[in-house]
Amino acid sequence: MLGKGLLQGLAVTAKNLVGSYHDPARYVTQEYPEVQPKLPEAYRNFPFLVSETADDPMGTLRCVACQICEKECPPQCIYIEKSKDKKPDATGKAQIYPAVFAIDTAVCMSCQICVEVCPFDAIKMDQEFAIAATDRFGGLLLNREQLAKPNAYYHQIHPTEAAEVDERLAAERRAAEEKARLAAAAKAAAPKPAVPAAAAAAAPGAARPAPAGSTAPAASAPVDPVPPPAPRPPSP
Amino acid sequence: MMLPDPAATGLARVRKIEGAALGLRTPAFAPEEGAGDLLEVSLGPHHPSTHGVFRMDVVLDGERIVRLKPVFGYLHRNHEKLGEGTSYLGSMPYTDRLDYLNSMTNNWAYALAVEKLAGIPVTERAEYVRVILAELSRLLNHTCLAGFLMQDCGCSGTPLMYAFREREKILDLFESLSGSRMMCNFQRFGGCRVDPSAEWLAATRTLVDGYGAFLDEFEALLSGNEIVMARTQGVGRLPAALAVNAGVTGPMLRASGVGHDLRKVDGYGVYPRFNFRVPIGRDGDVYDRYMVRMLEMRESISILDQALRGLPGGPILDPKAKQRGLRPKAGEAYGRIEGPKGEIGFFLVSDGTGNPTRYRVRAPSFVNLTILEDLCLGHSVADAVIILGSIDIVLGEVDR
Amino acid sequence: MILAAAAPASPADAWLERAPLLLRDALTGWLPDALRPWVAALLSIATILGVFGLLFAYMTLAERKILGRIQNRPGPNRTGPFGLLQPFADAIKALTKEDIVPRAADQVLHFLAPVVLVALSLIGLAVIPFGRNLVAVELEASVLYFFAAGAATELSIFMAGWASRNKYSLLAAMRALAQLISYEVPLLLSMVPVVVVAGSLSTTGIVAAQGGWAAGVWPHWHALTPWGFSAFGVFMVAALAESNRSPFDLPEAESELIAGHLTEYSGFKYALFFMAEYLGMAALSAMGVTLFLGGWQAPLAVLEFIPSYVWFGMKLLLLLLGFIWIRATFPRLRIDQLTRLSWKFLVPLALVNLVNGGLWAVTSDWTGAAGVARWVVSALLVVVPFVVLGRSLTAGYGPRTYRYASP
Amino acid sequence: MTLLLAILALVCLVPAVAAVLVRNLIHSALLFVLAWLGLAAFYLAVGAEFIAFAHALVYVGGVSMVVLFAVLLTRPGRESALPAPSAQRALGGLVAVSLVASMLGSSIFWTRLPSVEPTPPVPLRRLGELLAGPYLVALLLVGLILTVALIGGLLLAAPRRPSEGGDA
Repeated sequence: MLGKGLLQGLAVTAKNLVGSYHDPARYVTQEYPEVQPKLPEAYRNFPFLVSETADDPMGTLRCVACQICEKECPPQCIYIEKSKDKKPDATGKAQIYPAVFAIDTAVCMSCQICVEVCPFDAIKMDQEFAIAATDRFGGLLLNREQLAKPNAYYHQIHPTEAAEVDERLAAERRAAEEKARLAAAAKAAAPKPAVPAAAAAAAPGAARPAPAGSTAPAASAPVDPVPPPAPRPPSP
Repeated sequence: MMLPDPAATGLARVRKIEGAALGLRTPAFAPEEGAGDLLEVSLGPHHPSTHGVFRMDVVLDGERIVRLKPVFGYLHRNHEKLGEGTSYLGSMPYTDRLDYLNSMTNNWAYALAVEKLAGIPVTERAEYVRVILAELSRLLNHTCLAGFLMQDCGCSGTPLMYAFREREKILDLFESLSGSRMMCNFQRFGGCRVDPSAEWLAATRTLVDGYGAFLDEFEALLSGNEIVMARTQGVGRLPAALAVNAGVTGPMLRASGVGHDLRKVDGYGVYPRFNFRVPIGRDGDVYDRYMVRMLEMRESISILDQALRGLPGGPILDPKAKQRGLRPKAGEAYGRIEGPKGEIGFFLVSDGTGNPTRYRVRAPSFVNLTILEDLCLGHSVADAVIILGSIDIVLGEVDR
Repeated sequence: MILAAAAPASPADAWLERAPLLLRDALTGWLPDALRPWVAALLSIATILGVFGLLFAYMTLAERKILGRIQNRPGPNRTGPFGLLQPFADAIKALTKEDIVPRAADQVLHFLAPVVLVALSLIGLAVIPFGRNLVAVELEASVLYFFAAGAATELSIFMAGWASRNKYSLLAAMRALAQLISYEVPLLLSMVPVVVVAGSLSTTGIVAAQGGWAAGVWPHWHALTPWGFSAFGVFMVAALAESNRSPFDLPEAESELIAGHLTEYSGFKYALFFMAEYLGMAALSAMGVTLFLGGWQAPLAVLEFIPSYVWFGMKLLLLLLGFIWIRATFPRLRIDQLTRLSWKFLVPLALVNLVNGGLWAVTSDWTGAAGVARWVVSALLVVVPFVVLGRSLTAGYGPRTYRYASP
Repeated sequence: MTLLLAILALVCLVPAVAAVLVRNLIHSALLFVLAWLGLAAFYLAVGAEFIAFAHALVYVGGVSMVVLFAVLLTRPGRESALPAPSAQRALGGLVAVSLVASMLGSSIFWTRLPSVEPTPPVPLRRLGELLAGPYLVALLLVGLILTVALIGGLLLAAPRRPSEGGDA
């Protein structure tokens, strides 16, 4: 009979009207500035550069300016200039560092491919989303000083992932030390082929694609037989 | 370089058969003698119901449409050409932006094409996860479509808000898994980027279990509503023959009574292991298109239920599969899946370098949109709006 | 406000019931006799403007709030406590916005349309008895006056649409005309049996005819009789269409015609259209209350201690809530379906109802078994046409069953 | 009272004359609405409440819509075409003037002027009784004529059947 469907519809809306006062499932709006969204751990927005310490972000950047991310970035929003000199990295090895590292967040599409391809765990995705600016170039083109954030911050926003990364880096470091020790012993005894690092296989993050770049990862690079000073004094 | 002779290319031919294209076009409604003046209205590119920047140049006799020309390209951004200059991995996030409601299925279709091209096997667990995500996408897409369609019919936002309420839940799942709500960039060659956790699977299970109840309520609001039926039944009929000849796919084709579903036809992924049905319509009108989607969602719920139950363990991504610096042997491959809007396919030609030499997208929205004029002729402006709504287009995919 | 001839019953003498009159007397008592009726008239105009102006303001808020709640969201809640100052913020915004008139527009008509519309939506309120003693103008043919005043509202919508020189607006203008021609007829036809049964064309007379209770509990409201129920339904559907509300908001039709006749209006003129829509809706609802829901009469004798104007207000708000609820639920009809609904369903229903109302008037003295027969016959005269006409109206439409492709 | 009637006469006549003179058909139709409203006010002024409201309802609410609809359907929103040739205009003017003159003359010379005391208005109830009693046949006849006109109009305006109109 005419009107049955209409009455059914009215019943549904009435149910929602009443339900919105007592049923949280029917009243789903969050009032944003007061109620901040609960971001899931996986949430990603724009990339940032991981530095080991907060005191000296520029001195402890993990980035070695290998330029893989620059090459792989689909919208090509990353610009890197290698340094002329070398600075010791977290493991104490002298490394090239980025003299210029800039990301144009107006171009970035938050795809996180830079994170996936980075062999040094130097670039990660941030969760800061309220980044409006009135100046397109001054406000949205971020340089390395603005991009650098300490590892502690990384732990804060992606705890699980950061723990995995730290574990993996520690394993790589241990493997490197082991290799360095073996190499030192071998040099003392006789020339012997270098042992390939099993660091990546030992790493727990199986989902992470194996680094297969032209630039050698830290683990397989020959490391000076210097004990790694974890907390380093700030470099000039 | 010499320009090709226009007569030798398709261009001249297309112009000639305009008006009687396909030989199946509804007889053109010539304005009657003595009928009032015709009114030419440009619906769009800024119009509440064109679902983006899309224009319909309409010639009206009163409110009846005598001519309609769809004009698109306002959102063209060189997607396919960009794909030829980008590495295989680098194109993956761009596919998110085709049909931005269904990045998961776009990713899958593209991954499938690359996997075919490079011969990369996919892990068992990833196949299941892909099915789960594709069916969630289907739920999301069809729910949103129903909401948008009803908005075009003139509802004051209520069905749309209910649709978005449920969509939020699915988007939350996508976000907690992939990190982004809509631009998931989740599939990789040989599997998926992240392994879903047990909590995620439990949350999905909750959603799937509750979705049927939502659909019941949604249908109580709309499916039996006399106004909805009066507005949508008999409007925008698409005959099965025209649908097939025009290359229409997806729910739109099935609403016209053709039971063509790539999940059954190709049996890609692990779909043959699931037990589901393919609903088909009879009249091919707007109501059938709406109802076929409603019924497809019920089937999707059943597929999700089976996939969640049968999800195997193991790695989510083939550790040997190369993502970066992929250089497939020279050759070509076409990967297609049954996306929520129809057959979404990627055609790739490799010459052995790191980029494809040809990158082509078969976008269902675009192909389905080509018959808009045939559907709209003789109907009123109000009908044209809901016919367009029932085609289910996303301009990101139409214009690429 | 003219003191209606009220029976000296106790509820009519209650202090609260007489409060508006006492207030008026207190305000005008010190004036010379010659001036008093004029000031009193001005006072009633000011009261109607004030009350309905506020009603308009808070109707917009209530509509947005209720729509919000129905759609699982809070609605406006930022301006003042619970968003209560929102209407005023909106008013300030509308007043301070730039008023844009297209160069090609018909300047005079473009300006006149909103003004005429608001004026026409207001003058109908003069004859509504808002309470036992509250009616601004007492006329012998006040029902006719009301509909004559309301008849021209769509004319101004046409003016707005045509004068804008916008193609969407022009389509809206055509729709408004078609809609008006179609729905004026059932609106008037549904009112006729009430006049026949009440034996009066004056609103106060019609309300007076609905006083009292059958068996002490069943009010003599027209909507509570079979013919009256049907007439009430037809009246409210036509009222929805007359006030261009969803599902009959075709002239505005935002998903098809952008904003229809309002496309080229901005600022305060736009707000005037808005105001006219709500005032028209309130006026038609007030007429519906007067004709069918017993006007200011209380539903039960024991509830008569509540002043009559409160009862009227509650009934009015109830109907307005219905308007909002319907807007939140239904999609829009198409123009041909709209006219078909009127000519093939509402008008025949109202015509049958004319006979029905006439029978009811003739058989007013039947009691006992004959009284029951009267009810049964009247009910049949409503249900049978409804089912038959409804079936023919929905012929060709209906739920479908679907097949599944064979694997 | 006379002053009021004079003002009302102006309210009626000025829009009526303007309606004839303006070029824009829509304006013309809207001016007619104004003239009809003035006429309704006339009725109101002489105490014929019912007639006044019925007049407003029928003419403003109904007839004006039909006129506008007709104008829009035949000439969608366009200014009327070329001005008529002067001979035609002169002829039209002559016809109009002679019509008005004959009407005025007949009313002045052949109608008894009303008495100074206005007749009391007929009460509404009495009007209804008159219409349903002595004048019932006339009322029904008018209704019948209107119905016939309506059906005739429908038949003329209805679109041709598909069987006649070919494959439409």
